[in-house]
Amino acid sequence: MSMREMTYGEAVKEAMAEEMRRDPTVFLMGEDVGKAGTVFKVLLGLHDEFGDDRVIDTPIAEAGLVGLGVGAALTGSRPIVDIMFGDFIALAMDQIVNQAAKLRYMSGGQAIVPITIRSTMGAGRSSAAQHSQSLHAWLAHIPGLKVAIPSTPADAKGLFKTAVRDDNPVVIYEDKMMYALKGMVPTEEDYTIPFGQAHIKREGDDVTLIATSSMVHVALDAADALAEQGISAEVVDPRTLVPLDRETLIESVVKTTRAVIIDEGYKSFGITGEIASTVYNGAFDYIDAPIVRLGAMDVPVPFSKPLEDATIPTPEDVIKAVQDMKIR
Amino acid sequence: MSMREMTYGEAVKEAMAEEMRRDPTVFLMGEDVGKAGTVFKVLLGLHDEFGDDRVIDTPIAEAGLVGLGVGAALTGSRPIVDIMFGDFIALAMDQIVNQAAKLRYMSGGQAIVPITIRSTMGAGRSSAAQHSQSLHAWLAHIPGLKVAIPSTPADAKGLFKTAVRDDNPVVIYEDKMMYALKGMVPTEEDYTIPFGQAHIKREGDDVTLIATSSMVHVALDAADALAEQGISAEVVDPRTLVPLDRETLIESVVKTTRAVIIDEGYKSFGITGEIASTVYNGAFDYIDAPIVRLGAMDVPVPFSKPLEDATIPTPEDVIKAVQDMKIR
Amino acid sequence: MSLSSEILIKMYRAMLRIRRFEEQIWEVYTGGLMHGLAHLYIGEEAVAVGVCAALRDDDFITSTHRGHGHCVAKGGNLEAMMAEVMGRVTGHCRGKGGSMHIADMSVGILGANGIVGGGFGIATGAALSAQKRGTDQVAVCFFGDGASNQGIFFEVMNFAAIWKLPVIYVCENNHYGEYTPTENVTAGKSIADRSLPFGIPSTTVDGSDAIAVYEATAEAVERARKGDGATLIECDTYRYRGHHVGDPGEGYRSKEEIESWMAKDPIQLLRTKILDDNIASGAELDAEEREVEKEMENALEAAKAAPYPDVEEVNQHVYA
Amino acid sequence: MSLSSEILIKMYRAMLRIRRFEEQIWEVYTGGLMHGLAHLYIGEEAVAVGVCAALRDDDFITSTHRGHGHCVAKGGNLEAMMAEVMGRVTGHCRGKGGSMHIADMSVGILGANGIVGGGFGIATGAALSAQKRGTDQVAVCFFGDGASNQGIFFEVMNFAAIWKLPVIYVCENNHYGEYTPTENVTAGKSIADRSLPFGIPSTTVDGSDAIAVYEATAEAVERARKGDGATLIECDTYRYRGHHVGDPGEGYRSKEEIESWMAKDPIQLLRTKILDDNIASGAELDAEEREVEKEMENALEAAKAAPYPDVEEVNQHVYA
Ligand SMILES: Cc1ncc(C[n+]2csc(CCOP(=O)(O)OP(=O)(O)O)c2C)c(N)n1
Ligand SMILES: Cc1ncc(C[n+]2csc(CCOP(=O)(O)OP(=O)(O)O)c2C)c(N)n1
Ligand SMILES: [Mg+2]
Ligand SMILES: [Mg+2]
Repeated sequence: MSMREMTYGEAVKEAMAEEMRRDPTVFLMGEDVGKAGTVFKVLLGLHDEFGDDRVIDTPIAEAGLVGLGVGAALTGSRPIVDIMFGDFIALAMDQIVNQAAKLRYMSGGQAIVPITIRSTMGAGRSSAAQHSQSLHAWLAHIPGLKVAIPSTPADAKGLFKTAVRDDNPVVIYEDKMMYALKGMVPTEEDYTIPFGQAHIKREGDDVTLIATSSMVHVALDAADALAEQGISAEVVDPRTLVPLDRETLIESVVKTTRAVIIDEGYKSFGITGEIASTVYNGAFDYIDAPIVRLGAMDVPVPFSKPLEDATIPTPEDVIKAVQDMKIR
Repeated sequence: MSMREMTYGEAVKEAMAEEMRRDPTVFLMGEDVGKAGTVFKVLLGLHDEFGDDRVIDTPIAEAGLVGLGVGAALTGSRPIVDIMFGDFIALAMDQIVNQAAKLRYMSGGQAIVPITIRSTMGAGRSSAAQHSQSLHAWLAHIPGLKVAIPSTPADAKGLFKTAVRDDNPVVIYEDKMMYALKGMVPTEEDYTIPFGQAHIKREGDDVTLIATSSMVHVALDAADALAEQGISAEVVDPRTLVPLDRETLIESVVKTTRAVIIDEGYKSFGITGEIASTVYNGAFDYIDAPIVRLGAMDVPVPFSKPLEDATIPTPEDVIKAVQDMKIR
Repeated sequence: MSLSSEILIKMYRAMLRIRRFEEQIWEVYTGGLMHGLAHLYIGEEAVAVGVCAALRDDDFITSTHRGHGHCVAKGGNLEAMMAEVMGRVTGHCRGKGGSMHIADMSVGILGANGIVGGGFGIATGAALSAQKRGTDQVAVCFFGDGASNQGIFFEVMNFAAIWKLPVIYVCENNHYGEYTPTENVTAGKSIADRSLPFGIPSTTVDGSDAIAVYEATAEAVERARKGDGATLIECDTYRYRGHHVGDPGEGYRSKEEIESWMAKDPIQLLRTKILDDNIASGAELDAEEREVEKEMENALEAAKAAPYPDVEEVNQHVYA
Repeated sequence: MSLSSEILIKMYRAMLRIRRFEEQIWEVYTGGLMHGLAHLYIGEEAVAVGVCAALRDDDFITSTHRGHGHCVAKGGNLEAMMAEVMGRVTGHCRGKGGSMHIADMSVGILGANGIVGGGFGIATGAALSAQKRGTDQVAVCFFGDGASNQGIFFEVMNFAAIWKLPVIYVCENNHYGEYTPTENVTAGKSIADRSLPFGIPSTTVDGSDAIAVYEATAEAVERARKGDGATLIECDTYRYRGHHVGDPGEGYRSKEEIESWMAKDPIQLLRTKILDDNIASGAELDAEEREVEKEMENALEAAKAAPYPDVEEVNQHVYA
């Protein structure tokens, strides 16, 4: 497989460009996605190639924006809709949940709704409570939607391409802290990653660290440090929440007998509860220590840097959780 | 304590009327809450007593409606906002999550936002996919909100009164299938139920059934049947999801060593995962069998009755789950 | 615009089909043959029929919770509709949608909708898709006076205006949203005015007059197909029955008001017009009526005989 | 309306305070003293100041992501503001909100808002609360041209109209939403038109002219206090700087355009007026300027010296 180093942001852009070249019914719309290339600047150049007709600046009206995407998807187009900050999905929940997710089922299978909604997640930029949330748990809860949450440039590209080709509504979350992250990415045009396949980012025997999005890197950093202490940690990234590859998560814990789950959504009633109870049940006879769940602290994300930093799981938190398991 | 038999619907209305009499800053607004007394007719009579100024019919505009409630709550009023079907909360998520829940924190404690949002949940009325959802997991995930989910007339009254008196935004879910359910309700004016206190609806020794809202009655029915088979089931109702009385849930399972969790939200990424993993961790050394989670099937709620019925947990499902634990 | 007699007869027949279908629903409901809710369109038939008569088969419509009329008018099948309302597997949506979600995508019916205002985004997006795919299809969004207070209505009008989308917003102002009179909750002199700030032209028509509705729509369709963008049409109309089949529709509406509307019944109006203009005889129209009656009977029998969907399909069609 | 010299001087001083505060933010940002974003108001001062000069202390405002100007104009404290922007515990919000959420409830500032259009519901609800509590308080909602495309804007205007709420919607049309020119995404001839379908009167004023803004607001305030309901005021204005402190503000805006706006600088305009009308001398105005400069220096020093909040308070103020 031929590979090229690129950033997470570049990988997303390349996925989008390739899919738009391949399929003329694909177009992108969102606030400032055109010449500006989004506020994160990650799509700079896309508008140059595809022009106003396919890379479309929109009014600030998230509900209408997604609504138009749903209608377009229902009638022969494959829109990509950009919601700048994941927090703003709150404005479009009705369109996503009551319309996009249900139209196929309610119509008894007549409809397909191939819309891709891309948005961002993650704190760490001192953007305060309305620009820092990771609300993927909401959408993972809704049947009819698929939810992808890539952690590396290669995954971002492969999952994004799969999302665009999928006949179902897909929400894909990019952590805005990772746009500059570099990695090797397959260059062939049909590089896609099937949904529902967790990926083992690092193999290990003593404990499983199940992590999503940028928390995968927190887990990998922790695994490095733990290795120095003689503890071998396996890092598993579900990559998609819906469908969720429950088997791989369970198998890993059956092997290691211990797990820490790390996600940047609010801890309570977030995805770590689902994953923990899935693993508990699937590996019931093997679990040696209480599963630790790490998530964003249950507070609105504070602006002030020292406070904000305290709300996000760190490698140290992971290391401590593992040490408390008294493996050796 | 003097008691009176009344329906769940009457209990809600009485709570509201008492609080409006007690505090002139309380008012109610929503679609068709006035003369019509809501589409469920549960508030008939309230408008007669309090008139147009305090029981207010509104336009169909859920985002604006909640938004006005938030602004009013921030400036000296204590609004109750009625969102007819819980599914429609999707239209007001930004107001609830990005505004109501965060204003106190973002202002460093300057603000209070004493708004009560009442809405409905529950399938079973052949109302199809957009009028049957139980989406309480979304709001339980958001710090800054409190979430109550009463299962009996007495709880409905006591929790509703607490909600109105609470200085924080509270979302309270009424299962529309329970409005006609009867029960004894304390009549004294200051009957309130503190948030964060689970209630043991039935004591038992062999297995804990943790259930919410109408599923409490499913659990109680199952407990009756299990009793005949010589299995003693304890039924515990958390009553509020935020704050969640984790201790009581854990204690019960420490005692019984087994648990089934029953909730009408979609099963995946719903509240049962949070509760299960909480109980697993809290009762780690005591659990004798995998915890069973029962929720609404992960499909948009179908219209056709036989299909719809298949999506909601039943007493038989609970009984089967317990039998599979091979207690005797 | 002078309408061909063919179209007039077609419209008459369509209105009858709606009326009979809905009367039948009332009976099916009170007879315990259906579950859930159904919102009746009786009295408003001229709107759906006038609009859809001006559309092509490949044009799109989005409908509302009060959707049977739109579905019939755009070419839905009575048998599949009745079966759907009764939750049978032979329904348009295999019984999974029911009255509030009736859809027949094969004739451009993108679905009734349980969310008030749920069609705004979909219809406008369908228009965007038509534009992007380079067809000259048009999308019509039916919505109520109540829905006109939902913010997304204004959002989509803004989109439609800046991109000149081929979409037509048809407001069915029946003067109530559930039990609340429109004027209590709806500011301004008319709903038609609401598109003006966006530079979208609008018009108000007598929603009991199918021909007037047809003509206003035909003009809007022409604009849309030419690439001149959206139009808003407000139709003045009335539902004879309650908000849904369980609501008697009285108490909050005076007898006089109801009767004054029934006095200008849309079906009678068109019948009179057809007779006055000698387009068809009374006998011919009565024959139409009998045919519709027969069609309805067959549809009902077939629906009653049809099975419920297998419980095994409960988790099919969640994903493609 | 002839304005007292006291008010004119007060407005001049307020504009200077905003300008200096924001220039200081630029330096604080580029000097690495603050984290996150800040959206600068430089060039738009006459709007916040003209509006707030017509309000009482107990009136309410809601602000936007570009909120420093509103906060200063309504009575926010420069030291507490600067500390807030720098995330210090002495900030108005103990550092928990930052630039995008600055609020001082003690003087009716209900908060800047990170959601475009986030103030619509809050301001209209504050007006509802004033009406219900029987006070004659008024609420002002500042919002941008971009925000005027959010559906909730129309929803709340409908509420305000049917209930005659004492609310004033002040649109700061600075001709861009981030990097997108307003006319690309905003249909119609003017944003001011958007209230007309609801029967809410509107007016457009030169947003560089503090006196014009004041006068339009004073009229709207009078209407509101009398119980005659809402008003929409569209202010034509411009931000000199980029969308936020990290954006140079060029590329998507021409040099000529920027310069043409700077040529009619709101502070200079008011200064000229004050001098021309002999309300104060140049020396007196210069003295004002020096005082503001001093105030600003003190505020900055105090903010720099202030500590960050204790990590222990991270989970305080989630609930009351
Ligand atoms: C978002 C949303 N809010 C509220 C409702 C409940 N509801 C169903 S129909 C209706 C009235 C709709 O009025 P209108 O748009 O005038 O249509 P009509 O019923 O008069 O045809 C309401 C409030 C809903 N289905 N969806
Ligand atoms: C709901 C929402 N959508 C998008 C954004 C991102 N955003 C921040 S400011 C802005 C532009 C706002 O334009 P305008 O209302 O004209 O205000 P201005 O910045 O020009 O003062 C956008 C799109 C946001 N903060 N909130
Ligand atoms: Mg109506
Ligand atoms: Mg602007």
